[in-house]
Amino acid sequence: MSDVDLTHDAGLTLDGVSAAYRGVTVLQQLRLTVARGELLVVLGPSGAGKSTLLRVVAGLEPVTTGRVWIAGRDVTADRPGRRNVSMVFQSYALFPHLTVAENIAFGLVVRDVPKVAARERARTAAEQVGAAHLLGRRPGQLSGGERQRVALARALVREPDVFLLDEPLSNLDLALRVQMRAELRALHDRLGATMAHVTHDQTEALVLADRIAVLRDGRVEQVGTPDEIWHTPASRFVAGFVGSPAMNVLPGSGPIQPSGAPPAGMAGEREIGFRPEAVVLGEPDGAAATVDRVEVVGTDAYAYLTLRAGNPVVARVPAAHRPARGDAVRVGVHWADTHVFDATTGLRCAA
Amino acid sequence: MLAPYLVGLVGLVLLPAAVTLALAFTEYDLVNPPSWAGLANVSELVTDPVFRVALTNSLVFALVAVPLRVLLALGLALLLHRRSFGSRPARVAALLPTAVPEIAYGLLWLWLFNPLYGPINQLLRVGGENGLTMLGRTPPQWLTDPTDARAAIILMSVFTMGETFVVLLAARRALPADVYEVAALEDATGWDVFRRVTLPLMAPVLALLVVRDLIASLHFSFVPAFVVTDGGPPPYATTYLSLFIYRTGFEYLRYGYAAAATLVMMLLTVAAVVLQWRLFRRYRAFYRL
Amino acid sequence: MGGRASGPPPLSGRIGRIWRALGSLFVLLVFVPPLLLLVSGSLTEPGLPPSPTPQVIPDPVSTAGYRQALAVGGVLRAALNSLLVAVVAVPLSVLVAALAGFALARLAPRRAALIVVASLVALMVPATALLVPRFAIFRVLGLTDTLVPLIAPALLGTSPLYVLVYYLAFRALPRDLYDACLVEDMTPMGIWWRFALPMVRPVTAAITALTFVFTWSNFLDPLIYVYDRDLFTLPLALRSLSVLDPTNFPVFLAGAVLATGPAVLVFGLAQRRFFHHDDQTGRNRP
Amino acid sequence: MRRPKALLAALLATVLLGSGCGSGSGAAADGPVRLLVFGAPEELAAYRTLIEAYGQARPGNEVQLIEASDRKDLLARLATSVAGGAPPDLFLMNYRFYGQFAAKNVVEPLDERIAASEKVDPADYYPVAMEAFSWGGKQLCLPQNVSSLAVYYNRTLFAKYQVPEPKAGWTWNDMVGTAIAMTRDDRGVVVKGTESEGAAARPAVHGLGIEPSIIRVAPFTWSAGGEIVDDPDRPTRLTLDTPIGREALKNLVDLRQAYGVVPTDEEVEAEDDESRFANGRLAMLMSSRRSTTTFRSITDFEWDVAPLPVYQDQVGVLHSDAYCMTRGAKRKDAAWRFLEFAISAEGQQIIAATGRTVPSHVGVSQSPVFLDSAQPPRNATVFLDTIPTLRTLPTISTWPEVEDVTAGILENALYRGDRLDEVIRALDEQTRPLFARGEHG
Repeated sequence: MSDVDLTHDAGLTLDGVSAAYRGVTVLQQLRLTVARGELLVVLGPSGAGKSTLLRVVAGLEPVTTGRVWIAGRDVTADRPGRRNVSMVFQSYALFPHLTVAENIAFGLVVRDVPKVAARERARTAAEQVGAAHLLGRRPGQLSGGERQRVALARALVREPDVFLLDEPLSNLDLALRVQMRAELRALHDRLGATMAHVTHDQTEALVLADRIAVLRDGRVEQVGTPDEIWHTPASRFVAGFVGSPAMNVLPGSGPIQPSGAPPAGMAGEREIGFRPEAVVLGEPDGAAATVDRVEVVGTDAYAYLTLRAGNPVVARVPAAHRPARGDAVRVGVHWADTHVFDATTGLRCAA
Repeated sequence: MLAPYLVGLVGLVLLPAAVTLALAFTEYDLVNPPSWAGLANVSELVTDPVFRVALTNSLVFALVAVPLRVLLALGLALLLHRRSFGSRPARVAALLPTAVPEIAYGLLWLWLFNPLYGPINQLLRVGGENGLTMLGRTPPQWLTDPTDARAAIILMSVFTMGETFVVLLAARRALPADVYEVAALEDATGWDVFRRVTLPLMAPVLALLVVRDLIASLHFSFVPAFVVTDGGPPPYATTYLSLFIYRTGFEYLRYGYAAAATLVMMLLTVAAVVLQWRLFRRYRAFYRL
Repeated sequence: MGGRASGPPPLSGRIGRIWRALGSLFVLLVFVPPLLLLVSGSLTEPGLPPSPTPQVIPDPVSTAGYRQALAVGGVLRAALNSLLVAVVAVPLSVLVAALAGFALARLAPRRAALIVVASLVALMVPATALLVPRFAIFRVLGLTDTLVPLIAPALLGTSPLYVLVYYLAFRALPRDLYDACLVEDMTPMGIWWRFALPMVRPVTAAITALTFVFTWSNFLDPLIYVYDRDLFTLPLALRSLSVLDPTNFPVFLAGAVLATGPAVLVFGLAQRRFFHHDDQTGRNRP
Repeated sequence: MRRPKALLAALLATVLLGSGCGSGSGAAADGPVRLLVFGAPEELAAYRTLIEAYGQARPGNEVQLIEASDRKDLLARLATSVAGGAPPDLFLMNYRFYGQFAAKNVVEPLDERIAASEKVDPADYYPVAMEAFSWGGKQLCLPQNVSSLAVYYNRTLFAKYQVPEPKAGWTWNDMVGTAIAMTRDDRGVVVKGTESEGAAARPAVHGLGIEPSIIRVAPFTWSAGGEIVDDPDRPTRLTLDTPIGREALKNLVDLRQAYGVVPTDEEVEAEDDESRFANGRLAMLMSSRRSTTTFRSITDFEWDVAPLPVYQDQVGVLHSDAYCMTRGAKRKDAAWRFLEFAISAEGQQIIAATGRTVPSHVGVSQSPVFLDSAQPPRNATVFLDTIPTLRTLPTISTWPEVEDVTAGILENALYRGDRLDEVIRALDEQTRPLFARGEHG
């Protein structure tokens, strides 16, 4: 819906791209642009078409309509190798029969770069991702994080126009993921390269991205900076997908009446959404609710409530002041903290 | 990249085979031009007692030898897939007979089976008297008794299951370790593990190998019958379809008739393969593989 | 062997190991003696009245069988011809099979299925059905009485089965790896040579060994296509020894030993490779 | 994809180049004459000697020997090469088997060439052999030998056990008696080697070796005044169901079943009769002249030949091989020149020297080359004396099948003791369709 400003001279532009896999349309009239030097994170649930998007850019899947531009060139008809992109696969796709050094240099060697130069560049790339000590090993002898670094180095070594990263962090454990996330961001800043990074992890997207494109059923639901995505989700879907626990969404005429002045345009069927941290417990004119269960996460606690009308609501409270299971509480929220969506289209209303 | 193979496949197999199968409907003696005969050859085959014997022999051979070969290969693969004392030389040993050229293999067994002076019967006679075995029975008459001769041919073919063995060994080693760990946690017995884990997981490979062995069993029986038993003991104890076709076509110059037998043989093979494949599909549906 | 044991043994600990060792021993005892007897038989003095008792070590040990096999059967000349055929046919055959298997694996499923079915049909054709039409083809090409007809089966990878085995092996390779190659702008030929072929080395080893044995022991083809005694291959030489009397068994066993040696050697060398696969994606067939 | 295209191009080039050469060499009439023969290694050596001598006598004329290991391999080669349009120029074949090729017009008639030849005079050859190869009134092949069955016997062994040696005119019963007297155990005691006696009586020496086949039955049936087929020229069935045929069969079977003088099936499979004889453990062997080559290497004992025993008349059965020219031969004239040489006195002397044949050339057969007393058998005239009594088996195109079928039945009769009525019925039933399908010369 968001009208993207398409310039074909950007780092990467998808202009009305549709793609199908086994007869099922996976991407529908997709319009998206990634500025030069920008790190765009494509976020969406499984099956949204994220990987297909990357594969279309790489030329591994054909488009049915639309055009793909990379660094000002129309590459729609080019074969993968001519697009000057590199890709980090979710499985890393390292060649088990080659050493780390050979894996990194692979793209150079097959392009007939002289051996000595290739080796030198592979070493540099390995150093950039902190994998220089691994050069002599084979993929079978590496840990997950090490493989990931090698895959990155292989993508780096050729200095492509666009980096495509297909959920590269999803196979790592949490601590490692957090660390690699930071390193990846730092690497991007250092290189100033155009990157398209695919993930289903909203935290990863928020932390990493210059801009985020939220994908749903093969369409772009919203494109924006992490701030925009978080603070002004363009639809109920985006609002629900970004944030954990998810945003509470209740009928506009419903069981909770927010306090303060309602925004304009509350006519018609509306839904109001508010994040758990916006919920105020113990508001005297709030709606009556009972506490079903309480989860403590460090200093915070999440209280899972059921309103009298039967709607579930999650509230974030300080752990020290958390209610107990079975308590009767009153729940309130400020209009200022709410998002209003059209009940039928799910789109954000007004401001 | 496919071009050379397609040239070979069409030029050296499919086209020649089509020519031969077309000749099945002609009277052709290899010498004079073929003349159209319609189904005369096929209807003659139906009443030909020798063909019937050869057909039965081939079917019995396939029904006995194929399961034996595959089971032996499976047993060996399961026994030897893990490293243990002697497993390496044992693996090589199980492969060796497969490496022996067919004719040499035939000559070797011709001597091993020699009723009086062959090592097998000499071994069987150890401890016995007057040319009898220790149990006081006559040793098998490999080359003169019809049943023993058939057994001899099957025995010969069983020893050359190396190819099947290699594939099964590789398949067994490729099975994921975790399912065996689960089985161990459930305290499953060896038999249970085999029946409920190994067998279903290896079923696709086994099915493929059985199909292959079935197809090849017609070829396996040719050289032994040709070199070792010459189709005998009389009249036709080890005359298999392959030998029947060779003789009819090349020795008696009835190529059209032999081609008809080839046609029947191929149709039977196709039928067997299809049948087997359907059975396997039902099995697969059952296990949801 | 890689030491990657697949799960804990069903029979735990020492008892399991003992059983396995006994099993291995049994296998050795069953499979080795025929070949030992082949060797010991070949070293017996030919022409003597047969010994009524079993002899493992012949008395006297004699190499006369070998001398006669070389003299009477022309085994040496035949061995050279066989070697010539194998040296040309085996690499060519493996090349064709590997290329075709790879191309099949990259082909659209429907077209690949067509060729797979055609290959399966080809597998079912008995060798005897091909002799006469092939002879006619080779004659038209002027190739009878040369070694070319013996090399020709290499054009179809010796057996369509080997093409199918390669097909399955290549298909089992992870798709991401193919894609990674495409991103690097490699030609299909380059992908085959630099990536796919190295990944299926155990398959190549096994198929090379099998192709060698198949070519080496090919009997029907030379029987029909080769006239000139100078072009005889080993199986034909052995065939002419097989008409000797049973009591001349040392002569034909000597011929058999000479014919078997190279095949066993190739198999012995190759099996190290196809049993030794520790790379995780280099799984032998599916 | 550059390389596969190059590969394909190379392949096509090879194919085209190959076919170019092929059509070139196929049409050319030069190159060696190709002669297809089969035989044991010693026999093949004899043919190589012959070809060498030809090369020396006629420099520039080359002959290439195509060797098959046995008759069946030879048939397969001949059949495929004729079908493929590249037959050998000449092949050597027994008259019992050439019928299927003669009937199919594969063999080139030689009458005109014989008439025009200065070297070949039909009158020089034994008529019985020449007639065996005449088909439909035409001389198709020229015989190189006129062998026949004889009884080889171990003189040393006969002397040791003081049994009278076989001599001309002896009867079947004489032969059985002699065989019984010669069947001995390892202490030299006469034993009866029948199954009922138990394995304890396994003889060390057997009295007689004979192959259970129609060609061994035939001469005795004839000798008793019978026939083996209803019409020797146009046979439609075997006539072994006549009293004479039946008796001949029964007597053959009794050799094993009643007297145990011939080795058992098992023993024959373990060691064939020829080597049993050569190893000194068979007193007599009924075989053709070709065994002579093998037996000449015997050094341990003395041996000789005797004529076949008789029922009433002395009758022998012809064993003759001839050179045949294929109709599709590329070098007919050159082939004919070699053929002339091979069956001429000179050529036959070379083959006769190996001992393998009884020369079909009358002059050579009566010359010292054949009757040479330095080499056994001393009594070589036995083969010549038999010639006037020789009869031939029917030459119909399906005769090879008849021999194969009957061999199986007779083998079971001799070794397994099938009921004689069953045997005779099976022989008749199973050969009728073969005779019906056969073509006659």
